[in-house]
Amino acid sequence: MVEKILLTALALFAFSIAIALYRIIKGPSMPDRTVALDMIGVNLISSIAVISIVLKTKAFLEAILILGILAFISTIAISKYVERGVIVEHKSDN
Amino acid sequence: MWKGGLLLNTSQIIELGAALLILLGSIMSVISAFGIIRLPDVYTRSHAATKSSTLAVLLSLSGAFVYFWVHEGFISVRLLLGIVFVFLTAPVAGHLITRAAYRSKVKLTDNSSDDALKEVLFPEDK
Amino acid sequence: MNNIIVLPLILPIMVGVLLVFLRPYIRLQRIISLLTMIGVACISVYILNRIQTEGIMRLDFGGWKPPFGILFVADSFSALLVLTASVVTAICLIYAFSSIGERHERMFFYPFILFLVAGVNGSFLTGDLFNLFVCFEVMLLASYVLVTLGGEKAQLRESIKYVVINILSSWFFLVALAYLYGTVGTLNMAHISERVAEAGQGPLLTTVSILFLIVFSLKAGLLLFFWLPGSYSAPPTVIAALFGALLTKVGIYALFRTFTLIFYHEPSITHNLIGIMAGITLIVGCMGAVAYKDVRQIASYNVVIAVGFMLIGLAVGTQTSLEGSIYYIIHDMIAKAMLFLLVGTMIVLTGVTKFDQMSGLIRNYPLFSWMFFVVTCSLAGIPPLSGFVGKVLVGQGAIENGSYVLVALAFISSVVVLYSLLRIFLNSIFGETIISPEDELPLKKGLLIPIVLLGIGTISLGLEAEVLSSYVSDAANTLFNPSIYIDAVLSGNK
Amino acid sequence: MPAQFLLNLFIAFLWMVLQDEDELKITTFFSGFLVGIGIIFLMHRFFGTQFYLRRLISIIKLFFIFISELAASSVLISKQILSPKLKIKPGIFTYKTKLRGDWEITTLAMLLTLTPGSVVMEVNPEGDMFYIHAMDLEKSKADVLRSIGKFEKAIMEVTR
Amino acid sequence: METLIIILIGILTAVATYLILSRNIIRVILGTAVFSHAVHLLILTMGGLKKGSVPLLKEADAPYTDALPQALILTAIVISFAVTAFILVLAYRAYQDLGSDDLHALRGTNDE
Amino acid sequence: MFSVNFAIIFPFIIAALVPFLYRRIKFVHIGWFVMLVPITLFILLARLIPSVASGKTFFHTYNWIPSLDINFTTYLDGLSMIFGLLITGVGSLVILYSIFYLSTKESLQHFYSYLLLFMGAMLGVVFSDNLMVLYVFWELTSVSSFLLIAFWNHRKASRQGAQKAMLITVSGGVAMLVGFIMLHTMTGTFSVREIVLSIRDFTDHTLFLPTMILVLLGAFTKSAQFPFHIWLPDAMEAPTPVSAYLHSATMVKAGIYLVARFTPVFGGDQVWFWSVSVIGMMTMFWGSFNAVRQPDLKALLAYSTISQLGLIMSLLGLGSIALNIGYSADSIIYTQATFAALFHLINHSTFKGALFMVVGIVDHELGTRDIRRLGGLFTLMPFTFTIAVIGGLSMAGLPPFNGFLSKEMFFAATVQISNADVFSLQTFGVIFPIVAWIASIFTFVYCLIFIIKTFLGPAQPEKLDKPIHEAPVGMLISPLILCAFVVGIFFFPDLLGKYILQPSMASVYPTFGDPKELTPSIYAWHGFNAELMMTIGVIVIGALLYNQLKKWKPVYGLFSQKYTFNMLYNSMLSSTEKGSTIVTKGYMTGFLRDYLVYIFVFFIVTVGGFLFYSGAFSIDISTDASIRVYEAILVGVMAVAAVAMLFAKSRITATLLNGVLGYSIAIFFVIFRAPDLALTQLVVESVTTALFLLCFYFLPEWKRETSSSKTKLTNAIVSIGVGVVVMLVAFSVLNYEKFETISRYFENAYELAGGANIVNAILGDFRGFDTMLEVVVLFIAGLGIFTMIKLRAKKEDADIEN
Amino acid sequence: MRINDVILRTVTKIVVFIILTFGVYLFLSGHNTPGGGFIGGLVLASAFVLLYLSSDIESVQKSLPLDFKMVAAFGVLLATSTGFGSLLLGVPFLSQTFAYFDLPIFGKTELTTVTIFEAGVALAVVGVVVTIILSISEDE
Ligand code: NA
Ligand code: NA
Repeated sequence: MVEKILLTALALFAFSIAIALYRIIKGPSMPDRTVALDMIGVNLISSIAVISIVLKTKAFLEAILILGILAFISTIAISKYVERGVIVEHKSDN
Repeated sequence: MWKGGLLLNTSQIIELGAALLILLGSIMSVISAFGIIRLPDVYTRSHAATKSSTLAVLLSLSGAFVYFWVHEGFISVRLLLGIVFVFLTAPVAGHLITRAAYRSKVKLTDNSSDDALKEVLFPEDK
Repeated sequence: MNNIIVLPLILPIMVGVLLVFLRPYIRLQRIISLLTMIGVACISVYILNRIQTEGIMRLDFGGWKPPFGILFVADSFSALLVLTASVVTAICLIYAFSSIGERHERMFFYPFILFLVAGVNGSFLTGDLFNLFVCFEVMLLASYVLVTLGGEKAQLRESIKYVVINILSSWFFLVALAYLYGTVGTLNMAHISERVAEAGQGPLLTTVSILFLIVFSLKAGLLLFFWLPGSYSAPPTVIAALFGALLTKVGIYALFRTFTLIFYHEPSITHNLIGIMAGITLIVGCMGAVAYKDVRQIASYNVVIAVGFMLIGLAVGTQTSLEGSIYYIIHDMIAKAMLFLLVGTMIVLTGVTKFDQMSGLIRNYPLFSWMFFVVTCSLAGIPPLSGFVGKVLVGQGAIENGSYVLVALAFISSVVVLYSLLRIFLNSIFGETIISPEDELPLKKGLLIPIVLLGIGTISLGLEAEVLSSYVSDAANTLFNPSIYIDAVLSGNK
Repeated sequence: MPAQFLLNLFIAFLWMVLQDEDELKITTFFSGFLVGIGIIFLMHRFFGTQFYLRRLISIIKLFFIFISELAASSVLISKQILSPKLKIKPGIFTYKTKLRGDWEITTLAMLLTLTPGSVVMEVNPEGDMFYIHAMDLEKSKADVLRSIGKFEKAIMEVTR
Repeated sequence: METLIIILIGILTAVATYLILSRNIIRVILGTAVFSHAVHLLILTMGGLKKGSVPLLKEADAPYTDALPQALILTAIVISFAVTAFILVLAYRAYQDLGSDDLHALRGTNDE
Repeated sequence: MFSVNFAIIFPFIIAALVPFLYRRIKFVHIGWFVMLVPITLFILLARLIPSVASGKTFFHTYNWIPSLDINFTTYLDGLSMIFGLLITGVGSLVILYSIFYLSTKESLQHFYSYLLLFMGAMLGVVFSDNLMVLYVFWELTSVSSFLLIAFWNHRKASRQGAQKAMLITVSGGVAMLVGFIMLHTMTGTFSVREIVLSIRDFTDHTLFLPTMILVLLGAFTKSAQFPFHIWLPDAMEAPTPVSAYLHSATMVKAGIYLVARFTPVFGGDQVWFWSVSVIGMMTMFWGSFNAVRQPDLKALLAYSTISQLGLIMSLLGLGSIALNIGYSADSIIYTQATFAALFHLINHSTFKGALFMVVGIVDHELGTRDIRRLGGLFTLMPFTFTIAVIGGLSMAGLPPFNGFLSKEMFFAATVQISNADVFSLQTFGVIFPIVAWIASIFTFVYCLIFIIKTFLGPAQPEKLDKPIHEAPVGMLISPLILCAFVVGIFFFPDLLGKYILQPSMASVYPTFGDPKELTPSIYAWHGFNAELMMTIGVIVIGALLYNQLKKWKPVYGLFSQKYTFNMLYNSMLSSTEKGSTIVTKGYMTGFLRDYLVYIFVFFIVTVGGFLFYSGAFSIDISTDASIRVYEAILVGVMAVAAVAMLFAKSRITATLLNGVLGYSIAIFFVIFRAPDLALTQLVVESVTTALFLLCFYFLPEWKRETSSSKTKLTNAIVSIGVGVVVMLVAFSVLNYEKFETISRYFENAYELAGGANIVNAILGDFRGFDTMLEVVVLFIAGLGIFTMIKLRAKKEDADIEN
Repeated sequence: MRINDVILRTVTKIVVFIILTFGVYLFLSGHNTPGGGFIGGLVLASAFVLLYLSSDIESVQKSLPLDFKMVAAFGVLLATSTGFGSLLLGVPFLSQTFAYFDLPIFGKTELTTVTIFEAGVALAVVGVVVTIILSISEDE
């Protein structure tokens, strides 16, 4: 019962990822894609949590935090790229 | 004997609850995924993405936290930290993406009612 | 304890890293790097001699017994190559002192050279197939940097091709490793050999071996040499010389190792394929060598020809031919370094790249010019220079084996080599001197000395071939009888 | 206020020593710490300052406010997304905040952004004006403003 | 599962091959990146999938899944990162000096 | 005892010293010093003549590469004695001559170094018993000859001539080397003496015939035999002393030596007989025929040399028949051809050496060798004229000169051979005397031309740059000494026969018992026999032809310049070059894409091809792990993301899709129980994406791929092919009956390495070495990127070098 | 209107410390749970990347005046010298030892030479990644 629910949840997360992929491919704007990528990251976090339960292991809990960190960093990087073209500035203007 | 069974049942119920929490999270996630398809512009989509999926991740991580606690007696600091982290970062991400979108001149949907930023950022486009 | 056999790899690496800290002290960098290479050369002489008395040396890293850990295995073949590579590098370093310029030296030139040599030496010594991949990468990354070092337009242009093709070949390497691991479940080369022998080298393993053949051929420039001419003619002279001397040899070494130690059961397929590839390589290499007037292009295609020649020894696969190839590899490392230094110096002296634009260098630079003549004869296999013995033995092995087409191609190719270099000699070295005395650039001693040293090398290696013979025949014997290697690695764990 | 914390630590340590166990245990220390909290809460007026954990309580309060807002507006957004016809009129409006300082502004902006239906798009260089994108300007602007008010108050309770 | 993953590897490989044959340098670099993805999956698959538990001795019980391919892939990942970083910078340096990101334009002048 | 090995090394040592001596010795011509070398050696050799004549041989070994059976073994017998004497004797005279020929302004140190180098090499060729060492010296003669021809290397013609000579002789040498190796393969030895003893056991060996042909190629190229003769006329660009020495008396005779030396090895064979004798005949005819039309005296002599070498060669061929018949009273008659060959060899060296020196004198004193500008020199250059007459008439085969004797013997041999009853000679044998006779007529004609057009008739001082005058005495000494031999041998031929020719006959016919039997007495007068009639015919017809030269000379016009072997050689070189250029540039397009396509196609063809050809492909999905829905969806996501990369319109979309791939792989690492991998993959993927973004700042947005649809189709096919092959091999590997992997060992990581994380224990300990190097790789990349960005080409630097 | 990055910077101040702590944790715990020098190093590097992203090179350099090339070189040196140490001790190159100690605060702790090795790895990774990013970003 629990496992079935979890697998269903996993399928739904995967489904969300697929939809987000559609948005990445479709665009139309770069921020659209960034939003979708961010969303994929968040869904992967959830998926890893659920998979950890299914596999009965704590080995992947680090990955959750890492993924959170990285999704954040990636989003910042892409946003800055979209906004300014340069993602690491020499000296910011303010 | 039956006492042990009852105990087991309790934890089973909690586990089931955790699972349902996760399921709810996944449903939220799908809903926000729909949002990302249906909503008209990047700004509205970002609402769906950052918010609903934040809730989704909150639900599923809490579910996992509860599950590990009940099932293995293991309090996962990492999961808690993960939740905190998502809460810390998701709004910043949403803020930055929409700002970037606006500054890179991604248009608002046509039926937008008001735009207080336009005159400040792109006065020349008036 | 055989810790000494890790020194040819670890010493250059550690010194290379140390030199990063010594960035401003260029003279010190020069001295240290040269001393390091001389040290490594001495160490490899010691190793080589110890192998003769004690047999193959092996070092299990971390003390983990094969096949579980990584290990270095030094047999005569690898020790000879390490020795030659180190000597050639040391000599090239001397050339670099007066040619490469402070800008490069400040930009970690010496560390990169040392890393390159470390990768090369590691590739020669490792007994683990995945570690071979890693050593390749050390060498490749260093070569990527060196090929772009200076940032000239031609360098940037050619290095993209060089890097991409090498990335592809590294990818093929990993694919091949995946397949091999999926079939034999181990990475230790001796252990792989044992398991392949146990299972019989069936069609699937032969398929995998062909993939390895492609991987190493890409590195060796056997048939798949398209990256070679461009990337060897773009970088500064000394780097081109090191490339010409060392890089393809690593691929050739790997081909020899894998196809004598591991995949030797189906020679009618694999070795014939190598033979066909070697033959075609010789033909197209010869065509390339006469197609261009650019001296560096000619030198590069001479590399290709030599690759074909050396691989004939493997394709034939008799002990004699293997012995010949080993002689030839050693010879080629020295002579190719010399050739590249010579043509590079010619370009520096004249400011042009094509041989018909140069003339009469012999008037102003007589010793230099005679060195060009020496290398011409040496590469053409004219006795008693170093190319001769290898040529004879490869031919002998091939004839014994009835591989007459390969014999013909091999020997015709040496005439073409002669022709291609003679054209340079007659047009650029001989002839009317067109540079007036006032325009004449002085030839720095620092450029001439390494060339002369290599010249002495190729002459004395030919005259004193007997000095090498016991080592070379031991090396060939080990290649020809894989059980010697396997026993040294897997049984009697020291 | 640090004095309170040090005292609390001291009480916890004392507690641990009093237990007279074979080895020092972190759990004992923790329970001692809890005891200390109780004692200090009762006695904090002697210090003439506020109870040092009051801030914690405010934070918890803020958290719960936020969670309820989050849940409520999530439902709202979900409804909008799932409704057969999208009937939303998004837009950008400004809000001038009373809050000052990086931490306050950041907290408010983050809470606002996390709450479905609104995203802080820009903060003016002076740091007192928010440009907020609302999912449905007409219907939910009032809700958003109400949320902002709640948040501002709760934040100030924590910081001041 | 293995079959499915191998088919995926095939698709990734084909895509990578097509990309690496492009004229645009960025496409080529992306091709090399996809190549690495494919081969990492391949190494893992060749070691066997889902054949045991996570290779953490205190976490799970034997049998463990094959840990060696994982270690190999880890090495490979880091190396391919190094190479990708290098070629990316090479690409933009080449663009700065040669003024093109089109490999057709980077043909090079052969002599004669 | 004087070691022959020393005799060989001695010139090399002096050659190395000459440049140093040259710098020291300013007051005297360095040639005087150099001349001591051949004189010394000649005397040393001459002292051994009696012992050699009594059948003694000298054998000496010095170990060189004993492990490869390559030893510096010398063997002095009758045959090598002839050549040794020629090399040192003519060498002494040529150096003497050169002292007056070359002014001190020339770079004499080079000249004499090369000359000594050549001398040593030549001695090495004739004295070496070990075939490898013989080959070493053989190539050294080519090399030194190259240097001597190119002595005036500022002249284009010199360089071209040198190149041609070197290429042709080295190519022949290489063929010969292969032949030697094959001999070793058959007999197991490199020693000529041992091979001669054991070769009978191998005449049926498959390698026997190829070996013979390869060895002959070496001999023919060196001795300028048809059609390889073309290098010799061009080699006349060398200073005349060189031509007199190398290209008449010594180097070109190395091929003759080789054939003589190998006659006991291959001699009994039909192919040997026909190829040596027929090629010799053809060369003789072609050389003499072409000599007639040469306006340049030196070219005339070059063709004459070709012709004479052909004559000697053909005689050796004819003489080899005796070995087929075997030692008997009847077969001895056929050995006379060989005797004649060796005899003429010596004679030719004497008169041709003298003639070359004459040409040198004319050229040196008058500044031209063109017979159209010469004539009537005899009054003002009487000594030169005398030498020319003696040499010329000897070459023409007239008494009282040595050429007459050997020419007569030659005719006799051709007549005898046409009567032999082996090798179908009954039918074809008659061509030998006919060709010999015709060739001799032309020989007679060009000899007349040489003498008459140069020295007789009206003088044409207006066509000359310098006044006509006799040469200095020094230049006349050497040719006069040679003339003395030309005449002396005519009168005392048996002295030569007994002491020099007889022992060498023993070398050629080792199985033929007492060499005395093989040594005929040589008579100037032997009655009115066939050969004398032939000689008379030659004189009559020759004189007639010379008289009517203008009338029939147009015949040469029939031999179009287009189809000469020279043109063939040139066009072969240039078309090889052109063809190579076209082919090489055809596939080396400079396009990365093309190179990659070659590599991929090679992969598909070999790996994929072999997979199917060998039946190695197999697939079995029954052992597969289960598939969950979400896994299937994620696989789908990855596939779609990958394919979408191909169609992405902007680079950043593609980069994000790549990121999706990377993240998805991370989740598969989770599914496949690889936590460390998942972590690493996630971080690396993100950092990589960040790097892409960083670099995009510097790069333009990508444009649509504008390749032709054909290119795209090829790319697509190749891509699918690669994907499919990778996939199919993977299936087969998966289905392969596996060995137990070594990984089980690592499951004791905790006990062995103190780590519970197996992967980490492998990375940090079991395979820590990989990790260490991997860090180095990363470090190199980082440092390299720094370097690449900071170190830029200086603006003013040319794009060529450093 | 100038960009006001106050939100990003404020949050980064917290987040960077979380990441740094996590990185160190991963590095130290790698021997028994997922992690190790590489991953730890990479995570530490990503913390620096985040710093550079949210701020700018100059300000980061001001508060963190490190030459990351040298950090990387030091790391490589550290990693290789653990191997070199075994040369001096006469055991096979790269031999690692481990032992358990009872330490006052950490309790039963495993100390291994692998930790030094991995520290080298981590430093090298941090150094290289930051060097790469800085080199590119500083390019004009
Ligand atoms: Na909100
Ligand atoms: Na890779």
